[in-house]
Amino acid sequence: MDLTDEQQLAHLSRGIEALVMVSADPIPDAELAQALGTDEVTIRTICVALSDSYEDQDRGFQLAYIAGGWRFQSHPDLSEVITGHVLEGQNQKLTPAAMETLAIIAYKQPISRAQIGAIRGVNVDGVLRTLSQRGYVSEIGRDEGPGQAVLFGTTQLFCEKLGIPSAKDLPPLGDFVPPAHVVEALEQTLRADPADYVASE
Amino acid sequence: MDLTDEQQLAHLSRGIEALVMVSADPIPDAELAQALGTDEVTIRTICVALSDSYEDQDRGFQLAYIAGGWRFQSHPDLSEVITGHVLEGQNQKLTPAAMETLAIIAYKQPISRAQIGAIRGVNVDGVLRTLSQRGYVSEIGRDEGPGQAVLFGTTQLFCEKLGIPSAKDLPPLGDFVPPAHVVEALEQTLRADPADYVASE
Amino acid sequence: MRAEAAGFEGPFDLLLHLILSDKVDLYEVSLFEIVDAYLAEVRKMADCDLDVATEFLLIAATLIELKVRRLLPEDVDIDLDEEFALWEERDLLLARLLESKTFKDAAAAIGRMSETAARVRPRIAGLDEQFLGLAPDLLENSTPNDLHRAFMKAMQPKPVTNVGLQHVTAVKASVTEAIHEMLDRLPDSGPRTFRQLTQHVANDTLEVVVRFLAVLELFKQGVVELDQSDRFGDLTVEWVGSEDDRQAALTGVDVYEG
Repeated sequence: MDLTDEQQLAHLSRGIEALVMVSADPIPDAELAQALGTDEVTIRTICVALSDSYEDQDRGFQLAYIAGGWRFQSHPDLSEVITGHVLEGQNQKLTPAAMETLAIIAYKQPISRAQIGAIRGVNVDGVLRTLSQRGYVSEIGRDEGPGQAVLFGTTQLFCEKLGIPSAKDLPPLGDFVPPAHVVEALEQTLRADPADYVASE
Repeated sequence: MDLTDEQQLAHLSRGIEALVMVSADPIPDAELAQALGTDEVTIRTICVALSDSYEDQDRGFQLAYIAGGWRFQSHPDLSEVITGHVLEGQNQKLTPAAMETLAIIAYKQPISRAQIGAIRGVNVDGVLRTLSQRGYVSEIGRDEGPGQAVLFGTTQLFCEKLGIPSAKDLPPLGDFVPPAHVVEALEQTLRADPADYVASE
Repeated sequence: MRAEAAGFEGPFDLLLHLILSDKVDLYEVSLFEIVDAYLAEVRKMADCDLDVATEFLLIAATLIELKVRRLLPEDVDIDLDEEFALWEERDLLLARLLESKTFKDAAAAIGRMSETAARVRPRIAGLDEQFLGLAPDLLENSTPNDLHRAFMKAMQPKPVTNVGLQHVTAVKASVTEAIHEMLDRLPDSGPRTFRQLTQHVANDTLEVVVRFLAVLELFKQGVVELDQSDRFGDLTVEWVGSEDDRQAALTGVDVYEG
């Protein structure tokens, strides 16, 4: 590809905007650099420039470096608008999709993002983020397999909210046999020996 | 607060940007209007202006009206950057049978299982189960008739997957009615009158 | 299901494929080849689901009828009613094929739209954490049993409720049969009470209802007279039509209920 410096810069800017926009969590310089085939210094320079451009244009959002990565967030000026909106949405409940995802994690923990996705049949990034932001689930380990996937489980807060001592005290599943696609999803993505898996419980 | 029109407009623009940025799902005009104390027409006008400004500035993201609300999304230009990076959801392709059933439901909703079956010429139980598991269709009511048949319709997720505001924004079904030569071919093949047949050979 | 394995999810799918298969020039397609190819496919489905096979056979029957009609020399006397009935079935088949083709193309368009839409990703990050404390507890009033229910729901295909549909369909089919039964019995039997006509199925309410609907249908066609002397008394059914009416009533029954 023969691009002028300007074109190359525009391409990187747009790439950063797109990647940060769709990411559920802050993205580190290194990750952006890798995704866009450039170096971290360039990324940082462009991110700062982008951040300034939003501020100059008086946008309602910011590009901020938080918790080791870049993310879009609402402008602090507008916290009142957001607060008002959040408070208004009173009888908020977990969506059925979030509830089902939480249930899968509660009963099948430890479980990876990919496994949950395979069982639910959809991308669960957004829901997982909501659940972990709320403190209902958290990372409880890493898969031993090559991918070292993050494994999720429910938290103490989750148990408190439901009024049970531990996740083991959820109503038993009895002799329920999960359907084939679930078994497949659980086996397919988890590399760890099932024997270890049982033993570690 | 006494604000000039311009200040008011800027305030609304920023408010919309902030609210859409922190919303996990597409956010409807009405919700934005309520949160910002204005009307839906104003919201819509500003959103379109914002959306245009991002396009003019060649941003890597878009403000789009999808599935009944406004959302930020990555620019289609950058699909390669994104797909290389973001974890793909487990979105296996639908079979042709499922796609056609989905099309029938999308255009004929609300529609009962029996009506779908009558159009497809076969029992559609299995396909309907797949489609509702995927979250593309759901029960949206009951027939008033004696059987009180379950009526199916498409979901928000369906609109999201197609990138359209609502099922009403599908291309008109008339666009797909077979052209004259196909109708003629079908007609001719099934012609029963021996006189016609002999004549046409 | 074998039919699905072969790539044809329905009888219209298969017929459309055979007629519109781009291997042949549209205007060169002959009905004879289509019928033969269709029958060959149906034969392959020997051990497939009975419901599916029935649907395919229905279409095959219509095709054979059309083929037979073409084979007949022009000057053979054919009952006009039969002729009309055949045309009607052919038109119905044509309409179904066009409908099938329309949705097939609509499905392709929807598929392309979803491919385009898949080129973008939505923002899913949601609320900045400073606002999370404000939002009400999402698990408020949830119980362990709710979790259990959600889990079972996540694991199991949505229970497919099937209220009434099966029996509605069954009634449709049986009314047709009941009309045939009435036409077999009534013309030669003289006036009969409805009770007599339904004696053999008296313990099955649904079957009685179906026969009642059949009688009403014949009454609508004007080929039977109904008489009820007392309120809640016996209903008398009398054939008042001709032999031609009998034929017409038979062929007038629409098999497809399109």
